[in-house]
Amino acid sequence: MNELLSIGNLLYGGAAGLIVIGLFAVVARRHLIRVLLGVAVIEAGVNLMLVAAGFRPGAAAPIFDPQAISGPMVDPIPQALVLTAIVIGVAVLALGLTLAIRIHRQYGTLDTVALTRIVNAPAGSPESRAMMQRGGGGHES
Amino acid sequence: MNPEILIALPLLAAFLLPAARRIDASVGIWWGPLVVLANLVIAAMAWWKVQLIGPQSIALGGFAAPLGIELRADHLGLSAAVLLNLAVLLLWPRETPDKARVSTILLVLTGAGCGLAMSADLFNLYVFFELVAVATYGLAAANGKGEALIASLRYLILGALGSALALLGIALVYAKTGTLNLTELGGMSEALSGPAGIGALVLMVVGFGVKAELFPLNNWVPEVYAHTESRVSALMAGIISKLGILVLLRLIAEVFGGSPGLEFLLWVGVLGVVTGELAAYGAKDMRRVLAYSSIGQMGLVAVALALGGETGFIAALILMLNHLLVKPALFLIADAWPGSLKALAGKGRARPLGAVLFVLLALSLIGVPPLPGFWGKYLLLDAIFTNVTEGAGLLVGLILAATVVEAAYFFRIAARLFGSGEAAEESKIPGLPAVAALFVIAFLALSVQTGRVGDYLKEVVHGLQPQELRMAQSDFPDPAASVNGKGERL
Amino acid sequence: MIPSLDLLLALAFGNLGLMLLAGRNPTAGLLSMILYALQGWVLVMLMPALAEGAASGLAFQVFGWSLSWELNGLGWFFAIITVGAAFFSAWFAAGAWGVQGTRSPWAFHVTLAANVAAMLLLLASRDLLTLFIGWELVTWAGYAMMIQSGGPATRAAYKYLIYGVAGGLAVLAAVVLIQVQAGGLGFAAVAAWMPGISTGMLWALMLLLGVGFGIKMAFLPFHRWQAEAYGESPGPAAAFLGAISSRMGLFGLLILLVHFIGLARLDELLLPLIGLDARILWMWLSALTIIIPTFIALKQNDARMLLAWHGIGQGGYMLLGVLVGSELGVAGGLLHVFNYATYQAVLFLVMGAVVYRTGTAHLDRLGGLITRMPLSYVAMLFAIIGLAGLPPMNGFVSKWMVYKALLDEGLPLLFVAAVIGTLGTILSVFKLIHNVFLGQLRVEHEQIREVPFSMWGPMIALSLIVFITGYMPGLALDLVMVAQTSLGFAALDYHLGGFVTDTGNLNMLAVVSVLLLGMGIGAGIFLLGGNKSKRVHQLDNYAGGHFLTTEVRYHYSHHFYAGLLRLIGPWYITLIKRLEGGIAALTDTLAAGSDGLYRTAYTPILMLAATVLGLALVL
Amino acid sequence: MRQFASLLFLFGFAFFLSVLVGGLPFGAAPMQVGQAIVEQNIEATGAANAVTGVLLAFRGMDTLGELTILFVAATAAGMVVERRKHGVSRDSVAGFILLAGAELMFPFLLILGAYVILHGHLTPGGGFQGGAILAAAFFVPFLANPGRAFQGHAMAFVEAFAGATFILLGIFSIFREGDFMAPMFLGTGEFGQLVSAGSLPLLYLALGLKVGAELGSLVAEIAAAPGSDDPLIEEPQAAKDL
Repeated sequence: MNELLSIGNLLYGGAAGLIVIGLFAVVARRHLIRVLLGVAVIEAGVNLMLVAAGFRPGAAAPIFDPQAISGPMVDPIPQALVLTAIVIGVAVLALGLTLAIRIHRQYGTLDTVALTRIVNAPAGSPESRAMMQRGGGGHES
Repeated sequence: MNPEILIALPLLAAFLLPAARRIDASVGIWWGPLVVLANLVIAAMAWWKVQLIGPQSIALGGFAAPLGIELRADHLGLSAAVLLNLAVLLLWPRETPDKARVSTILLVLTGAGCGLAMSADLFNLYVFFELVAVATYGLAAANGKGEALIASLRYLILGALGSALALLGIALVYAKTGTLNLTELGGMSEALSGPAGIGALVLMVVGFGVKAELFPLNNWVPEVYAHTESRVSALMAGIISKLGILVLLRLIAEVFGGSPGLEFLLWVGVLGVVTGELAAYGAKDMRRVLAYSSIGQMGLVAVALALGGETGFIAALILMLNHLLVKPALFLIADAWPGSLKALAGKGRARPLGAVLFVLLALSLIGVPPLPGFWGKYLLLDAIFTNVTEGAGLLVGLILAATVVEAAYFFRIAARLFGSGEAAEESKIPGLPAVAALFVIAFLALSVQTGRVGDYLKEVVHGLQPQELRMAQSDFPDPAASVNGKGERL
Repeated sequence: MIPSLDLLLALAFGNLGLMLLAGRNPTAGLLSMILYALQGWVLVMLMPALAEGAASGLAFQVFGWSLSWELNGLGWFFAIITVGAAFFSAWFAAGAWGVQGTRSPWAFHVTLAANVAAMLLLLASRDLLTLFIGWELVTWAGYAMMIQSGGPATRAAYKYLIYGVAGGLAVLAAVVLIQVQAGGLGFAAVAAWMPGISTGMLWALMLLLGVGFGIKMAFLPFHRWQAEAYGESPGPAAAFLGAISSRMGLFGLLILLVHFIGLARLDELLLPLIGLDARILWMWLSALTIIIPTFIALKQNDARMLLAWHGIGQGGYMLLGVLVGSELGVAGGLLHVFNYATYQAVLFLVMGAVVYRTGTAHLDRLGGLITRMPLSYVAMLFAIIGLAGLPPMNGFVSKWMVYKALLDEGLPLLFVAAVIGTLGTILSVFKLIHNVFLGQLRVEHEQIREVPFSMWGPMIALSLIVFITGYMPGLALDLVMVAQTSLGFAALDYHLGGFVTDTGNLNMLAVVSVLLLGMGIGAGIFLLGGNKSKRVHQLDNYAGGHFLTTEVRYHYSHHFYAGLLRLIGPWYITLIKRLEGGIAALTDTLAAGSDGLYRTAYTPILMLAATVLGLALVL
Repeated sequence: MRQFASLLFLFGFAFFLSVLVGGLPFGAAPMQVGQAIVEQNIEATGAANAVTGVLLAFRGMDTLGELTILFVAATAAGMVVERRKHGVSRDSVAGFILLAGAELMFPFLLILGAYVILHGHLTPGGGFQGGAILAAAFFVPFLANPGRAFQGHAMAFVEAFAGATFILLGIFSIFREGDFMAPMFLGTGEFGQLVSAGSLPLLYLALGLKVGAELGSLVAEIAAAPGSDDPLIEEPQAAKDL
């Protein structure tokens, strides 16, 4: 039981679980906001895995304290990497959401099937024009 | 001149541009090209320095390699930097509504691309790769058309998912080895020969393959190229897809040479060639044909990379170089024609120069001697027959069958161009675009000087792997030998 | 000017450049004729240097391979024919035809120059890499020549291209395979390496190269592209293509089968189940290539298509002759290359002239032109006698040599097959000349005149060559022997009038003299003995008790040989046609599928699937 | 079918992921480089917080890259979004308590952000965290009252200045130390003091401002997009029938 619930299994298992949950959202959902959120969940899982890679049992956080006795410290590099990765994820997510808002405004849908049909329709075809009208004249303003 | 400036200067300029634009609106127009031009000069100087004194390793911030981030000022990195700056300068988009923001994005793209070309640190590669990716999401949406936005969002989702997987791969590598420096990782092939290392390679191929247009991570390619300005399509198909390959090239040359995971890249490449060429055969408008053909070409590059060895790498480089010059020119030439293939009839008689050059460039993609594309294909086949022990016939057969399909659709277009149609009335169509002419001239120079370029590419590949070249099918070299090799590196 | 290969190539490429710049000028045809004549002169001057090989100073270093060129006897023989065919084609196009007859004389002159240059480059190759480069250039130059007339020619050329590219890539695969395995690409090095390789490897190489070269030669079963592609080309282009273009495939096959593998090794290569050896296999393929296309030619109603189908069949004699392996057979096969080029060029030129005047080559819409275009008629008469392989023309000599060689070597079945092919040829050339020149002149053609000298000149000159080399085959055998010895065979014992072998000899001087004497006597009796015929208009006559009117056709041309064709049946062609259609349909389906794959809405699933399958593949 | 396939592949992925992760040495991190950094950090950078040392000194280029990503994402978002006139939002203005609370929190958030940024080299925290707090200081009031004008002009200058400072400090070090982005040209200083660890505090300040400004402008871009009448999260009918 202890074996199974060791901190390592919890961290790595949790990370893998987050990745799989996020992947489910990405592959099985049609709504693009959900898909984007799925990507965010995957990133969280990957970040967790990265941090877990620097774990050492009983080690301190990598901040030196002149008063404290210097013991082993955890690896500071993954922590820095994760900081960077989080910010990158935020930036991409924000850009994706902006695009999604704009698309929704123009076409009135974020359904991936409908959007694929629009983007693959030959220019000027009835399909693309119909979708434009449905979205209303919002984007001329 | 320090090669780091190649990264710093465009980023600095990009940071300052939004503020400068508020002082004087015209800054948004000339600022970007000017800075890229300056960057090009610096890149050329740095490239020349490498020619004189050989490849250099740069410890960023003065922290020596494994601790800090290492930049490689080597033949490959600086050649790519020069080409990137040149391509961005030539293919600066014109028809965008928001010039200042596009300038900012392109400046970032330039700086990040230079960083990507030189970085020798796994995570730093990832950061620059993401930077390039975000910049291209922006570029893809730059013209503000609804379809372009959709294409950009779909591209972003694929890209973000791929990046997450690549990061997972990097995490695996780090957890296994505790280092991110490529040189040091190259000496740890023992640790990376287990499932974690192989799996990491697969994940990174998936992640970086999104940008490199590898099958099946490339669904964004036809959508994006069909709806962006032709210059942006040319830029993305021409040089940015090569940056993804460049990352893979460095990884394979320095760390994962001979890894069983390369078989994945091999099949991804073959399927890319086959599906890309077939889809191009089925496509009905020019932009899509060119986009699909790009997928096929990148598939060839991937096959060459996966085979590795000197021949494989040179084949990959020459195929990339060929595609880099040919595809932008094709996009630009085709820009003056109607998009639908049906409407092309007789257009070649109205614009014979453009049409003839279109055919010539297509011939190089198909691989007709003595054009550079032929040498790429020849070396690729050479690498296959040399390195693949089983199934070489199948591989060659698939690739060559795809090439026949490629010739079929390009010459269906050519026949239509020179076929009968109402050509006479449209003689007012402008001639060859100047930028396309530049690409064509560069292409012709490459065709004439293939021998010299080949010699240089050999040097590039040797600069990539100073220690003994690892053959694709051989086992990992023993660690001691590669440590020795590492000592002499750079 | 010192004659050298460099000079030859410089002339050829200089001609190409000149035509690119000045091809629209009315004098362009004349200029290019001069340049072809100069190339011919250089070739003749090169003859003594051939024994050691006439090397070129042109050399490139690419990726560690050095490319250089050297002309040997075999290449020289083909080069002479190439330049000659180009000369006569250019002559035909230089005057009236070139100025008014085609959409763009510029396109014709440029593509002709490009073809000649590419072929010379190919024929002067001394390793497989340069061979392949030349090969591809020939393919694309040929394509450019075929598309120039537009319309249906574009479709035909497209088909040619698909076949040509596929064949070229098969060659490429073989070249790279050889380079990797043998470590070198020089002809000598490869020939030295070949004996040591395994049987499986040999079969693989023979298949790849054989398919590649065979496609160009329109060897069965890859013959479907050629007739349409050549037939739809404009007159002089068809003449050039028909005369020599496909023979590049023969050139490649000769290098492969004779120089690389060797006939002896071919004998040892046994097919797994049937026990047939590879040489017999090739010979039977050659025989089928003679017979089947020849009988397809019978069915054609377009004169140019009929000729083009014949062109395919005649290729079979050449390879068949060489594969016999005796001095006589090889000489016969190679001589047939020369002879065939002469009369095929004449035939296409004549049809070009007919099309120039009447606007059609459809056999149902022609007839009786003998009175309007007598010179063209004479030229065609000479040429079809040559094509049919009857004395006194040159086609008879080479075919006779092949027959005799087959019999001498104890291959009677193949002999019968070859003769059946000749029978088909005779039937169809009769159909040709009958439907075009004999019989009833159509009303709409009553006003036409003979073509100008610029067009009948080359026709007549070439048909004289057809006759003279039939009368004195030794003249052509001089050229053939250069190629024959270069291939490594012993020279044939020949003289001006024919040849001498252990089992018999042939002296055309005597044969033709007797023939001419007989004809002279006949003509004398006819002319001196009171030629009382009176010339009347063709409708000033009656048939079946009725006066003739323009609506009544008394010239039988529709469904010529209908009974015979019902007997033969079309099964053999539809099989390959269906295969072709099947491959096209499969490609279309796969293309639609791939396109759909890239239009899927669920792109992340593909990525996930790729990742999972990739991990499963490598872990 | 599609759902089935995706589930199948998900299980496959989960399986392979467990195989990959199972092979990792948990708790026994190799620390090939990490150990060296822990040992050399104080000497090399003078920063008590080793993460800061890694982030700004050892891997400064990554940090530059990431803040550029934020910047370029904000720029691209600004390009994509269609602007709405100020004050015509359909989103309702918050109630009094929220409005007043947001105004009230502004100075506290500002100070907290500044503190976190400036002590980044000594304690947990730093430019990103502090920058996020700074951004929050600005957009909490904005969220409470979406119609109010956003200080785009000032923001642009802060953005430009902060980003440029980061790079210029790097370029400056070329002249002092010979290396790009060498942070120690100001000397490591006395360990544990606020003014120590070379240019790290300066870098962190620039980083914090930049991150704050970028996050702020990203939120502003999203907020500036005209809202839609339809709720955004709305699963299509077909997908609900799973």
